[in-house]
Amino acid sequence: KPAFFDWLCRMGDTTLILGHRTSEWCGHGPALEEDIAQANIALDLIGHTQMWLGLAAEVEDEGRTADTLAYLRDAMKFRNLLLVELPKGDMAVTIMRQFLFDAWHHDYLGKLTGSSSPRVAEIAAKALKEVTYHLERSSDLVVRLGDGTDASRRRMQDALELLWPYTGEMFVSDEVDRAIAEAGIAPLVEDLHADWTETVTEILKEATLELPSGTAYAQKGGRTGRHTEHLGFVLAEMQFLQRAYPGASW
Amino acid sequence: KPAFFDWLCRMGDTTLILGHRTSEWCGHGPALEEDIAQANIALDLIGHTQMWLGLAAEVEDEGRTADTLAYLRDAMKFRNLLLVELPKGDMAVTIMRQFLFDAWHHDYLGKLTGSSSPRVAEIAAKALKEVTYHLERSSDLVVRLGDGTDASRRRMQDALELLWPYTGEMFVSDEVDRAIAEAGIAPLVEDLHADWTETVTEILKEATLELPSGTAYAQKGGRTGRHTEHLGFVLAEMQFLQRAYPGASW
Amino acid sequence: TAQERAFQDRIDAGEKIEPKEWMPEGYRKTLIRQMGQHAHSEIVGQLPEGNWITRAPTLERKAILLAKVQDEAGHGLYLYSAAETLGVTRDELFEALHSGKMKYSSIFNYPTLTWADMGAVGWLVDGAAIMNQVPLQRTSYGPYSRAMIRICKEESFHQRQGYAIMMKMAAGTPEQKEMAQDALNRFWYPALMMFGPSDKDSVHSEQSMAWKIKMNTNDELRQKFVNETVPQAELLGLTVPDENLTYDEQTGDYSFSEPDWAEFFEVIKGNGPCNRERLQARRDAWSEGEWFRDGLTAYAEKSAKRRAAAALAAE
Amino acid sequence: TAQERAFQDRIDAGEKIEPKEWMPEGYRKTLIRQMGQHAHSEIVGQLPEGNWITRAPTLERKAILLAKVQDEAGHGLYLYSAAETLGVTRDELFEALHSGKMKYSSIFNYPTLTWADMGAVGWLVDGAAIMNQVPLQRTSYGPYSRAMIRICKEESFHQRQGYAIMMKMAAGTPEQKEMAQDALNRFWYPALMMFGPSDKDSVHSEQSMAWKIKMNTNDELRQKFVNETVPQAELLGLTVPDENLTYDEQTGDYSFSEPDWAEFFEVIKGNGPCNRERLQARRDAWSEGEWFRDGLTAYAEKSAKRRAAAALAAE
Repeated sequence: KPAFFDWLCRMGDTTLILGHRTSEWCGHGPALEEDIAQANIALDLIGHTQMWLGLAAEVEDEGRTADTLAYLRDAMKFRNLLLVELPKGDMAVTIMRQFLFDAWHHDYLGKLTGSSSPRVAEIAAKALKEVTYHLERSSDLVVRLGDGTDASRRRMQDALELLWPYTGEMFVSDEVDRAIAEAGIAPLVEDLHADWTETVTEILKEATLELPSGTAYAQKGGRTGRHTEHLGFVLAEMQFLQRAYPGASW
Repeated sequence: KPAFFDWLCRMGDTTLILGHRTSEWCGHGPALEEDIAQANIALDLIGHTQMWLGLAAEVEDEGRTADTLAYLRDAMKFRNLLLVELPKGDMAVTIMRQFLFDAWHHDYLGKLTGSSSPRVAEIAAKALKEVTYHLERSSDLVVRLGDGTDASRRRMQDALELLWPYTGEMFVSDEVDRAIAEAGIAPLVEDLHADWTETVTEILKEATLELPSGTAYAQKGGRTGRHTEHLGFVLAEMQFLQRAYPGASW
Repeated sequence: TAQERAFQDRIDAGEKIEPKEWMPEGYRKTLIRQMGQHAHSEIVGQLPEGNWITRAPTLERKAILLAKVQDEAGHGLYLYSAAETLGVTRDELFEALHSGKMKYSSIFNYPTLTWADMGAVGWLVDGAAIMNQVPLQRTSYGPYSRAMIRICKEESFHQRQGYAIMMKMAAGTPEQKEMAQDALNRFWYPALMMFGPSDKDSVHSEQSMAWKIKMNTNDELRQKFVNETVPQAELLGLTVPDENLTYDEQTGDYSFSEPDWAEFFEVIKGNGPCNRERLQARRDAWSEGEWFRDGLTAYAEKSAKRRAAAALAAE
Repeated sequence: TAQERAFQDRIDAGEKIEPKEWMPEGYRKTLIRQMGQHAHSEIVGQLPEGNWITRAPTLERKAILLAKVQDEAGHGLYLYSAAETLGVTRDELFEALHSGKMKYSSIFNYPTLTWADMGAVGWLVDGAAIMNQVPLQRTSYGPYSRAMIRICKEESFHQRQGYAIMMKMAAGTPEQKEMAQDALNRFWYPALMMFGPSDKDSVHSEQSMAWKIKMNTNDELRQKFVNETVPQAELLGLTVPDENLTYDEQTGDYSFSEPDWAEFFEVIKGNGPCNRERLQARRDAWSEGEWFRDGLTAYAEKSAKRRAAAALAAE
């Protein structure tokens, strides 16, 4: 049970923080279509957060809710991937991150639809529909911007180099993951690596981008609560009202 | 008494928020000397805040302290000038703001050393020493950067245009100010305008900068709690720990 | 001219004018100005609400706000498309916005300072917008009319969501109630200003009414808005910040204080609290997005060439 | 050579070498590298603590932290000035930092994640720095020695302030205590790494010791640090994250686990959690500050010309 709770927080916190970063673009996108798309992705991710953290709260059964989990934990208790908490950067960073994450997210959700937990399977099935579209869109943009102008290619390549060291964390299991795998709730993330690498390699090739060389030292720790310096600022902003007006209803 | 409390918050909140903005430069200044100077100014301003808000808490006599005033009020209750809450911008904005503020602050503190309230006079005398140095330094930099390169002049002029509409608020009294003036605690800020204009005009002339034309519509409201959209973000960051861990001692 | 008379007859008969059809140059220009300004308002209107998305107090409120801002961008899209049928491109309209040649609704030059503002904007600003827009569903230009029909449906949904936030706040803790009252205090007069200057000072009005580009006078709509909104404020337990507000049993109208028109014209001139920042935000988004748009264009051209080459090879 | 022997004799006799005096090229180079790296560490070291200034939990803590970071910049100033006596300019040293040719202490590539880290950095990081620096007060190069004397006085003050934060946290709420323990867990091994690799793997050491540029071996200092720090951790009620920690009554030494040297070399190589961001922050500060420095230089030149012209006119 504690492992299940932890694992659900990893899912929900990751979608929550990525949704936050995505929503920062609101009104500042490079094209109207992009404003709409980013808001839409953020909306989907917040929806997933409500489901994952809602289930986490149920599983924990100590009176917390998706909202109290989202708004009343400090950074050390957050379990999101480091990748999603990095600043939004320019649109190249935003899109490249979305792609690197979507390729993993899509595969993972696909596997989770066969989870031994019917609740997990149900959430995964709902989310998968939206994430299928996210991946289509982010892959497509990676290709178009990579194989666009010199300037757009350079930005996309820079974004890739910046983010690459943070992708390793998506494929490293710990005791929590192993307990969850043994219970048949989720596959081991290591098993996703080969397919992810294939997808990413193929799209980057089409985008005329170069896969970063060597095995970058994987930045990790988000899933056990060791974050970057950025998360604290995200939470200070996100949680302000709940912290400043405890117990108020909105 | 409520007017006195309000007025003290206006003083203390203004130094607090300017200190916050100044401290954002920490480690990111254009030269080592500037890193040191900015940290020093921030330090002075936080020191003034402790005195002003400390006295405000005493005057109110409801068990609050300088810290609870600084950390547990939301934006609507803050009484700082709008000028000081604007983002730090580039170093031109930071220095120009400091100058426009110092020229007012220095004069005001000078007059406050003759306050009918011995406590106010004492705080003003302490602060005045530091602010005399702030004004010397910011005037000097305005001159040197204004009369520097074309690029530095342009940045200083842009900063001046940006900030000018926010200077009017320093010279507008309301009932609180009038009550304070009647009690002999502080002069009416309108009385500072002529000297300030003279100082500013002279320095800007030496800096080869142009005084913004016409009477810009004064942006105001900070001193009665109507702020810009920026203050909320400042407070979310500044107050996070006190909000997240109520009652903890640090 | 005879052509102009025939055109006016069609309008008087309630016919819709469609893109390819003849229209007076003034009609076209007025429409472009009005639709462009409306489109720009949707786009700039994302900013004051976007300001609170990262700070929305619950996941549900965050989702609702995101969906709303997304709708606004969508409305912008409809309206730019509708304007394009008049022979002006979206990029031309953007440039007119960025250069200050075209305006957007002045209401968005006011800041959103507390969460209650998300309520007040939905309730009052969308409320006033709907009051303006509902009659425009019957406007004479076909694409504009159809865009307004889609938009009005969503806007009234937004207004209800805004009012729901106000209800929560007004019935909440003392601090929340204070925020709600403060939001009403700050947005009341700017909302009244949204209908434009008093009829006696309003330019462009008469011809626009004849062309059915404008369907009601500013003062008519303002009165209607006040009549609908005052009881809503009372229901919330909030006080409309107008000492002169009185109800006339005979006419069913409230009489109310005029907004400060000097402030209105100052804001129009660019001296509102957020004019500089709103416009700068849009300019920055545009200029920082240039590489992005250029990249997509370059790719589209390359792909077209590749397809052409492949087609040639296949022959 | 005889010159070199005479030089070494002076050092052995405890004399200080002063800027204008002859010195071997290797001595000069080693000193520039070491002092430059130390200066850079002070400058980059502003960043992890600067990260919490805007979030310091009380006004007093904010003031203390500001004063501390200001001191660090001041130390950087002393050290760059001391290095300049060896014929290298501050700007050259900055360029070497920005290009990655010169390093700074790897400890600053670790993030500061909670307020307890402000305690841990003062207690452990400044503590380890002092351990390195106290003997350097007796180093053979005069300006370096004098800079270290000034610096050490302030550093030990910083260490006490850091420990005071840890005491508050460790004696605070359960959450605060958790943060304190977590900070110790994260900073313990990186602090041990601050003394450099084990003596058997350490380059440059022997010659530096002979020249009194380095006064003790890495392992000696590390042992001394552990011996002093473990009882301090116990006093706080915190657990040093080392299962193998044992006290040897006979030697008075603690035996302890080696840090993960693979991690150490990864961080040196640039793959630590914050390498990219720390260096980028300094590069950005430098390049965004170019107009500022150029402006001051241009003004200085103009003023000099004006003064010269005025002097000429006065003759």
